[in-house]
Amino acid sequence: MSTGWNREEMAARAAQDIPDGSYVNLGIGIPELVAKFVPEGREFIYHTENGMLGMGPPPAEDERDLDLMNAGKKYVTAVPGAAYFHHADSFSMIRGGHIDVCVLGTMQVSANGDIANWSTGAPGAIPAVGGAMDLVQGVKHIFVITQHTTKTGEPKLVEHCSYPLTGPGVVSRIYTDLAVVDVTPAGFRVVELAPGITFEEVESKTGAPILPPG
Amino acid sequence: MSTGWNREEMAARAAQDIPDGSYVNLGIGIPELVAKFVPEGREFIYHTENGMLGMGPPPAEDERDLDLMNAGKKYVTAVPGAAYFHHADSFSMIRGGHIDVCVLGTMQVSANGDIANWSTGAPGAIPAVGGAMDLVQGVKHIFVITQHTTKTGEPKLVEHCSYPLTGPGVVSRIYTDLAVVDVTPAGFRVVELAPGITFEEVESKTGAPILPPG
Amino acid sequence: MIDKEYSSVASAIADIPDGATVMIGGFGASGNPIELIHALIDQGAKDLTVINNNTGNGEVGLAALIGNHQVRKMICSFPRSSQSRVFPELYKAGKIELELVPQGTLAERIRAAGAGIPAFFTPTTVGTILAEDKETRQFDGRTFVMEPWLKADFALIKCETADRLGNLTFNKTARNFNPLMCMAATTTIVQTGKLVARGDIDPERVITPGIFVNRIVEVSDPVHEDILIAEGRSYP
Amino acid sequence: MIDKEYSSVASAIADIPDGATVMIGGFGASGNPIELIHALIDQGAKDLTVINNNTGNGEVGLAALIGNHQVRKMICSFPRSSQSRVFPELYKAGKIELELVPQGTLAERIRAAGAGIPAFFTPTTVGTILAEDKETRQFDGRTFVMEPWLKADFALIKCETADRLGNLTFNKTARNFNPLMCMAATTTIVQTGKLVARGDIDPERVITPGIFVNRIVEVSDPVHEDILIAEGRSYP
Repeated sequence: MSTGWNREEMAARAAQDIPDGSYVNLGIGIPELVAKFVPEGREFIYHTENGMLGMGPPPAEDERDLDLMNAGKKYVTAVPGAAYFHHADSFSMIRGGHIDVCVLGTMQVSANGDIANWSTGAPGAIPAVGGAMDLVQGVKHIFVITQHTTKTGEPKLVEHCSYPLTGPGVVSRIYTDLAVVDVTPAGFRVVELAPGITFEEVESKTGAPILPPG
Repeated sequence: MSTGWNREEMAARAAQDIPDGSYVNLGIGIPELVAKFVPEGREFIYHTENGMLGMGPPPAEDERDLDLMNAGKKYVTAVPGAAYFHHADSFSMIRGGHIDVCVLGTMQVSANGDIANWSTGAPGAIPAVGGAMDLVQGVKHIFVITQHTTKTGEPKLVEHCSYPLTGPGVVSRIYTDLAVVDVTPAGFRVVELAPGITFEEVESKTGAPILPPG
Repeated sequence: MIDKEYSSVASAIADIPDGATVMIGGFGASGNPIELIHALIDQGAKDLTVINNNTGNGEVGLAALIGNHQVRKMICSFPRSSQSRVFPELYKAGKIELELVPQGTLAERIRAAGAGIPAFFTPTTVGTILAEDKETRQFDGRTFVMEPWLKADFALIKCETADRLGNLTFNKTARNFNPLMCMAATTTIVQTGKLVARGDIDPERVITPGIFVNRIVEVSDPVHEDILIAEGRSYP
Repeated sequence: MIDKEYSSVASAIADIPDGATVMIGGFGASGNPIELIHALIDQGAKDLTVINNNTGNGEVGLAALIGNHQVRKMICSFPRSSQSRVFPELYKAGKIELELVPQGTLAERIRAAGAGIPAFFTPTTVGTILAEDKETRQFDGRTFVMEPWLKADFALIKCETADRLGNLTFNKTARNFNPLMCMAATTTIVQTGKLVARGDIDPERVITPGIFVNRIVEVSDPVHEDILIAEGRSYP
């Protein structure tokens, strides 16, 4: 039976790949955990779409500032050296290529880096996109953290996304419970296997051709 | 011999037509004098392109702040309630139609409101436009203050501008030493004659058909 | 003398007509002009087009305005909320329209309206179904979509401090869309926690210069959406 | 730890190569990074394209850089100055190129570069000779011209206060083009009157967030163009 990485380990593994001094935007869910695993000696500055650089951890409940929230609508704090700005300036940072790394969750990623993480396209579903399409087109490096398969065992790394795209050809690296996978001109390539995981297992759970490490 | 209005009187006459509470941008030269003749009970807020609302009069020489200049590169002061901003915000105010009145000098104005005040078009002249083209396209009401004729007696109110345009069809009212003239769908129309000036004199010194008052 | 003060939220919003397009500041529960919105519920204008990043939370503020059937169409980036069923139910029943705009494009379209820019190009939505009806164009070998400005008749804004000229400051992330919407509406109506004298705001600290503001009303102890929701409140 | 500090103006601008496009902040005599410009004169990079609203005054700062034959092309709105003959003489001799851009379009093109907007539409220049080669288009029955973004390899910036993360504040109208140019250059180099610790600038008071700044050098007693000119100074 495989062991692989749990949510924290996936986040910690992703954090290893973010250089010191990076400006980072973290999506909701597992990506948020990256902030807990900043490697020794490095510092990341967190951007939140609703108008802040230098976002800090959540406050104690009795120390909340009701006017200090993040893009996930959770209460947060500000680190020394933070800055506030309006939404147009905030998305200028995103669209203008000033944010170094964005870590996102996803529903599907394709072998050419397409990402689908905003809509199932199901009839009757209420579409809601937020800042996802701005982020994937604007940020320099798009990292994805996701379980390798859905709860029902369907691959999330696929040949072509069946869900509506958030953006085409934008993802550079994927962190799953089983492996670190790069999107390369030749398609998916495993960079690193989680402890106890074989390449064959990763290959069998991936919905597209995938190259072994090395 | 005609008497007409002098520079101060032209500026004072223009000031009469600016409503209380207007946001006003004043061009270099005679237009600057408008600020000396704000009618009793009214207040104008002055905008300067280089990033300030609430520009005040020039300071005493020994009270200059070297970082507080206007668009004409002269030292100015700030009134209570002033605000500083960068150039993109400043020209958003202009281009976005937020400035109520701009008073400009000119070389020529045509009967359909074209203005030419940035270049003689002479070969070898160094072109320099500054913010003139932004102002004439963006500000709600473009007023012009000018001598009715050039120093050599050529009309400045003309059928068609011979100099390169700053903007087409933008001027609404003209204050000269001889008269106040509106640009109407039917062409120039005298609104008011300066003391001692006859309509016939204005007509003879205007390079296009001009309608009498009334 | 310039004085943009209004004595009550009711008088400040009294002339918003049926069918108006209204921008409402705020993001999530912060920076929302709840008192102005509730005054608009009391006033009763109908068939509104409302521009806000979301569709409100709980049964107060924007969610209550929608729930009161005053909104014909929402223009927003994220109409879902874990805290409100008001919009989803009306939407599924076909009783409210939705124009979905990505958050950064929404912000930039509003800024463009304020800045006199009728259209601009952005990479956002390229290659997605949200770009299907949009004009695209190549610049420097990359594809971009053209987006138009987004104007409004009125903007309802919340700020922290205002002076009588309409100079505004905001508190932390309650700034969000508020300064942009001030620029983009014909009539900008601001509720301020504190109304101060002219000159009491440092000119370097002004976020929204008064030129973008038409009416100011002091609401000195504004409610907060999250508190109202925690208390189980609804409006009216 | 993030620390963008450089120990000298010379080291901060050392790698600007021949042929680089360089934005230089300032308007008239205020907000000009004179010490950085003089360091660039000492460094000697040639064939530069320089973006500034003007072409400098007297024989110091930008005028001196131009006079030292380091600038191949100027992109600016107003290349005349009552206080300098340097640019006009070179221009009339055919030794320097000029791209004339209206001031508001210049500001917006720089902002567009920083904001990832490759082009936008503006009414400025419509119906004039400056629009002759430009694409035009109707929106809402009015004609607009399309303008492209304007990027640079380097920006030379002057600010009042900076912290080690690169958060900046400016003094009064010395702000002008500086915050926009910070956004639009690959490498933004800032001279600051005061370098303070992280956290010493109020987050509400930050004009340029550190994300737009790469290098900071403290120049604690900066010269002012008008003073240098009054003293009859020239550089080098």
